[in-house]
Amino acid sequence: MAEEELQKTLMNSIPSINPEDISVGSESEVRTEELLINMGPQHPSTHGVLRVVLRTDGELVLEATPHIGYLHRCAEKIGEHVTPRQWIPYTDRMDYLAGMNMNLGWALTVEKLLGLQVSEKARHLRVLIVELGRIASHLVAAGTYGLDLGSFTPFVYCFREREKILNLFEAVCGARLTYSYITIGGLMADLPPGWLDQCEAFLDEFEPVVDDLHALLSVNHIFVKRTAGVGVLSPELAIAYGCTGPVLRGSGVDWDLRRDGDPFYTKMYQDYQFEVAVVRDGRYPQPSPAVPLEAVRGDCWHRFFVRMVEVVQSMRLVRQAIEKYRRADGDIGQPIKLNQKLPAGEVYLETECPKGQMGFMIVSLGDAIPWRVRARSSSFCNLSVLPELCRGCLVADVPAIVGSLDIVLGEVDR
Amino acid sequence: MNIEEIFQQLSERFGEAVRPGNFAALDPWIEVNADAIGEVCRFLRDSPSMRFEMLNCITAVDYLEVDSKKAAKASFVPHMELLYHLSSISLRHRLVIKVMLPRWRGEVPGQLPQVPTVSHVWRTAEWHEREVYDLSGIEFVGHPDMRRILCPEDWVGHPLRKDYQMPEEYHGIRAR
Amino acid sequence: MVRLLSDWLTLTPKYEWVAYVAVGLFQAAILLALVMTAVAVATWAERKIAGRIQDRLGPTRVGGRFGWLQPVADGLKLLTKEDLIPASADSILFRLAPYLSFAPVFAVFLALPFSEGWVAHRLNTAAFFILAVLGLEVFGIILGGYASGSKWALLGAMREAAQVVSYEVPLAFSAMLPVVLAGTLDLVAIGEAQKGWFWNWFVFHDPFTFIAFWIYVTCAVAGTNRAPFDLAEAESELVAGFHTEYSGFRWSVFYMGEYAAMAAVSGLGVVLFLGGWNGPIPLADWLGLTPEAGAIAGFVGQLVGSINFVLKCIIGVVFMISLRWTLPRPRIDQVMSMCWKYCFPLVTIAFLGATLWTLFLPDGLLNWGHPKAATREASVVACFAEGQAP
Amino acid sequence: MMGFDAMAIFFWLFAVVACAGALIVVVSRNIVRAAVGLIVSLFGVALLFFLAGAEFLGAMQLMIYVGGTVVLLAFGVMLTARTLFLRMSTTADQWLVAILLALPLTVILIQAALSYSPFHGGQPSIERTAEKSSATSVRPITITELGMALLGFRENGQNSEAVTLFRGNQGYLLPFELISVHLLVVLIGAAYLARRGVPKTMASSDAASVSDLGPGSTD
Repeated sequence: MAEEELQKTLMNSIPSINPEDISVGSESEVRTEELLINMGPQHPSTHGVLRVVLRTDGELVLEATPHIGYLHRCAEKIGEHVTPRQWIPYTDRMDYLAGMNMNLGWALTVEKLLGLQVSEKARHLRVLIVELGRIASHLVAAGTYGLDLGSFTPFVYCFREREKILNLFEAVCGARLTYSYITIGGLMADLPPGWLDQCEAFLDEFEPVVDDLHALLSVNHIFVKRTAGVGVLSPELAIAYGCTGPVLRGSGVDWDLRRDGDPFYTKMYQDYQFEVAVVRDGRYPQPSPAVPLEAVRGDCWHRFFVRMVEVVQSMRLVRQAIEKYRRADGDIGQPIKLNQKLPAGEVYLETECPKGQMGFMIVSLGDAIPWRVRARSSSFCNLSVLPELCRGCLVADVPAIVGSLDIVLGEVDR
Repeated sequence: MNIEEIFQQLSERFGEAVRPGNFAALDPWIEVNADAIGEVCRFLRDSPSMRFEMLNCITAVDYLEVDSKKAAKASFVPHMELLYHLSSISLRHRLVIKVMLPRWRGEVPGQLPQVPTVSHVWRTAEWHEREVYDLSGIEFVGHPDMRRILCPEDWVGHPLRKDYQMPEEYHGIRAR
Repeated sequence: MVRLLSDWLTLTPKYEWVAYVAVGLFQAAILLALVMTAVAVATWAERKIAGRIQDRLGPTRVGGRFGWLQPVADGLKLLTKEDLIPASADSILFRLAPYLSFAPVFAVFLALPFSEGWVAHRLNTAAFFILAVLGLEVFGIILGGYASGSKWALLGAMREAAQVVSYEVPLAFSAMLPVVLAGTLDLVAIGEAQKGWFWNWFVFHDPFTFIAFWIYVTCAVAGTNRAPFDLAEAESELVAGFHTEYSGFRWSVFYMGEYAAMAAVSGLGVVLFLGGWNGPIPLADWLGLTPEAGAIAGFVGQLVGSINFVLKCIIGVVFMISLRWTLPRPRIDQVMSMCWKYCFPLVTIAFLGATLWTLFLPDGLLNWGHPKAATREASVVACFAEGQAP
Repeated sequence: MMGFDAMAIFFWLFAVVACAGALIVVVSRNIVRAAVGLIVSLFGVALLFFLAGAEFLGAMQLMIYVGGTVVLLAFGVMLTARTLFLRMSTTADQWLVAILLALPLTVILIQAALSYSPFHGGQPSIERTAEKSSATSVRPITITELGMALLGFRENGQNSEAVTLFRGNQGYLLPFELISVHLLVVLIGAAYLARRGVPKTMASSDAASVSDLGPGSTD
């Protein structure tokens, strides 16, 4: 019985078109009323298995309801059966485009519980690797956003640069996507010789490409027309929906965990100079083109532009990290034993990941395996604001809005 | 505003409904009665001295020792905890609130414990509460659409509970 | 051509139609071959240019040096691919649609002059005929979208209809400007009026025609549904627009239709605005390759002219291809408002300006080259002169 | 005289195409197929114009009628957006009335066609100047002649010897202007009727960007 009932619930939400129901139409009731369009879960522009059911009237979207859960892998349930170091690989499969940042989040949470302090050299190496990971993730965001709006070339430029970063990561930890490199107590291995020069060479080559991307996308007239004033998210609504990261800063809220976060986390960025990418009286931190007139604070254009400015800031951070890493002496320290006993206690720590604030929580009752593990995903909250933004927009705007939120379904469903 | 001042203001206003949790822990927390959570959260968000505009995360922790050997010396009585992590952007401070809940309403297995919703205070609570309901089996009274969010609509049971048994098969797909 | 053939076959006047039909078929065969090679080269060029723009090589190993056999490979793949028809499709219209979208575009080449003598059928109303036939292409695409029975294709077809039908109007209007300047719809005459140096081209004739040329380019790109206006097959929103359900050979006919339309529209633009077969420098006149200097010289002159014409068409097609790989896609309502709020008013003003220009300055501003006005009056007087002879 | 004449073959071919299209329109019960039939029949008529040497008229027919019907087809398709295969079947009494009306008309047409003189060996009166229009092609009427005729310069009468150009009559300019004004009124009326209120549900601030949704919904 559950079978038909399920079938009925699923099907009556989408009227199926079968040729048999030939109705002799009289003119009066043949008018174009709402069409229920099913965008996803297999759809080229939903960045993974997200299903958005659009109730549209012609081109106008009246209601957009996202359906998630297609990529749910019960990471939290598994967390209750493995030791924290064994759970590291699960973290970098959540936001698989920024695995390093995820590893760092979980590592810092457990280190806060253990009261562990990593060495200076390890701290600088972590900043170096994490900021490179942020650049890689923002490159994917910019490239796929160009693809959503129809221009294919920026996608190829972004991925060419991302390949170089992945090569650097591969030299460091042997993996290109699932790194598990930053662990509790430090990092798996130190940098191979000559890596720093390759990294600097990459940064020098990458400088002009950012200007190309600005020319191709940010200041391109058609791109501005497609994104400015579309999907406007007010600061209050953003905070009410718990949006974080570029989505929050796109709405003009000056909030970045690397500067205002938990002291245990901001200690990592202690003597680093960088600016938070948010629009202050109409201008962004400087090496960036001017804001177009049509752009409204909190629209798709601002969310996209915040990521581009963050890439420039991350490059500054990487340069400082390289130089500090060279001057730091000592070694990068040893990760904790695989099944080290954890002190009883509860710790929740949020770190600034490329998509937003990724929070990890560990509850332990004193033995090696934690009692409860919790991952608060940034894309989960950023996605929850989609119905609010898509009400009244056009069908062509939905991919633009979904792209600007830059969600990764691995992180949303965990 | 550190934790003592916050607790002092809260106990003035809500008296017995607010109890000091553990201020010495790594993340100091305050305990609140289940039925008073709605007003406390509204006050925490609206009062000018607190201004907790952002609800970071709602988490449910199930305290039940499953295997009998360790059940004897378990340091807790079986219950469920609901953690609310709040943070304020304007005043740059953080707070953790805990709500203690029985594992089953009225100790009747199968009756999910009930907590008033805070989705009218923070809109993000809508999805977070749906996830807690879906995975840990806690009902939120007054929630706009209390449905499962991650598991399929007709899934039976709440996976993150300690005493959860994986079903044999689901729609013909063997699960074990 | 027909005279030669009928004398050779010594046909009595009554059977003269055999010669006509034979010549007709022969010209159609040449045109089909020409269009097919144009489409093949265009697909190859698209891949190579896209590669160059995206800092990669494009096909290199398919058949020798520069992957020039890639179109053949595509063709074979499409021919051997399974050609399925969805269950909820209206099968007759589904099968008919691709050919209905390709045929009109092929008919355009009937009246398009490659050089003075080289035109399949010298229609007196060539420009008008081409615009009318170009309008038919959208018919096949709407039918394709409707007949495949899927919601996505339907939305794509509707967008397509709205866009192409509304862009036809400014396209036709901007095409009328050179007609006003040359005083006739006959493309060969329009081409003749732009003989000599490049400043004789109509695009440099007066500021209004210059504006009209750029509007013509925009509307041509929008009219043939090429990026950045390719909303009908906007993959990010509508999966693949109207040809979502097509596969195999039928899809390739749509694909050929699009590329042939691109070539046709750039050809028309070249004849109307960029002097058709008259190159920037009057090479043919210098080398004395005019028909008066004997049949062979005439033939070579025509050849040089048509090579010149084809080169300009290639430039037009390359421009359209590079547009596709650099610009994002505007939204449907922006495209529509651009047509009705910017292109159309602008082109009406340009049309008014051009007509007044020819009225007050009949011989052009600086009286370059041979006077324009005289040619217009001459064609009217000549036509009536014929009328008078009994 | 009625030998194996190409003009006749093509004429019958295009006539059959036109009639077949018209038949499809009448018989078919699916809106879209009817529209396709209409387009085919109008296309046939356009071919007939080309055959008769009236290139301008043929191109005009293609652009206005066939292009217009394509838009009609688009609307027909939109109407059936909900249930894809809407059947508009004609009931029996409608058939009866249709036949009653159509029969006399066809009789008159056939009678008129048969009484046309050349079919009985008469001299085709359209033969204007012998050497230009031969058995296989009629000299096409050029645009310039049509343009001048519009303004009043035209040959008066068909087979008069001296073709004099006189400014006397005022040509077709006046009816041309009248019709264009009439069409303008029709266009404005259609735009007004098609005006559809933009649903008020869009409270969001970017309603402005949606309101200029093309000419159709200028509320």
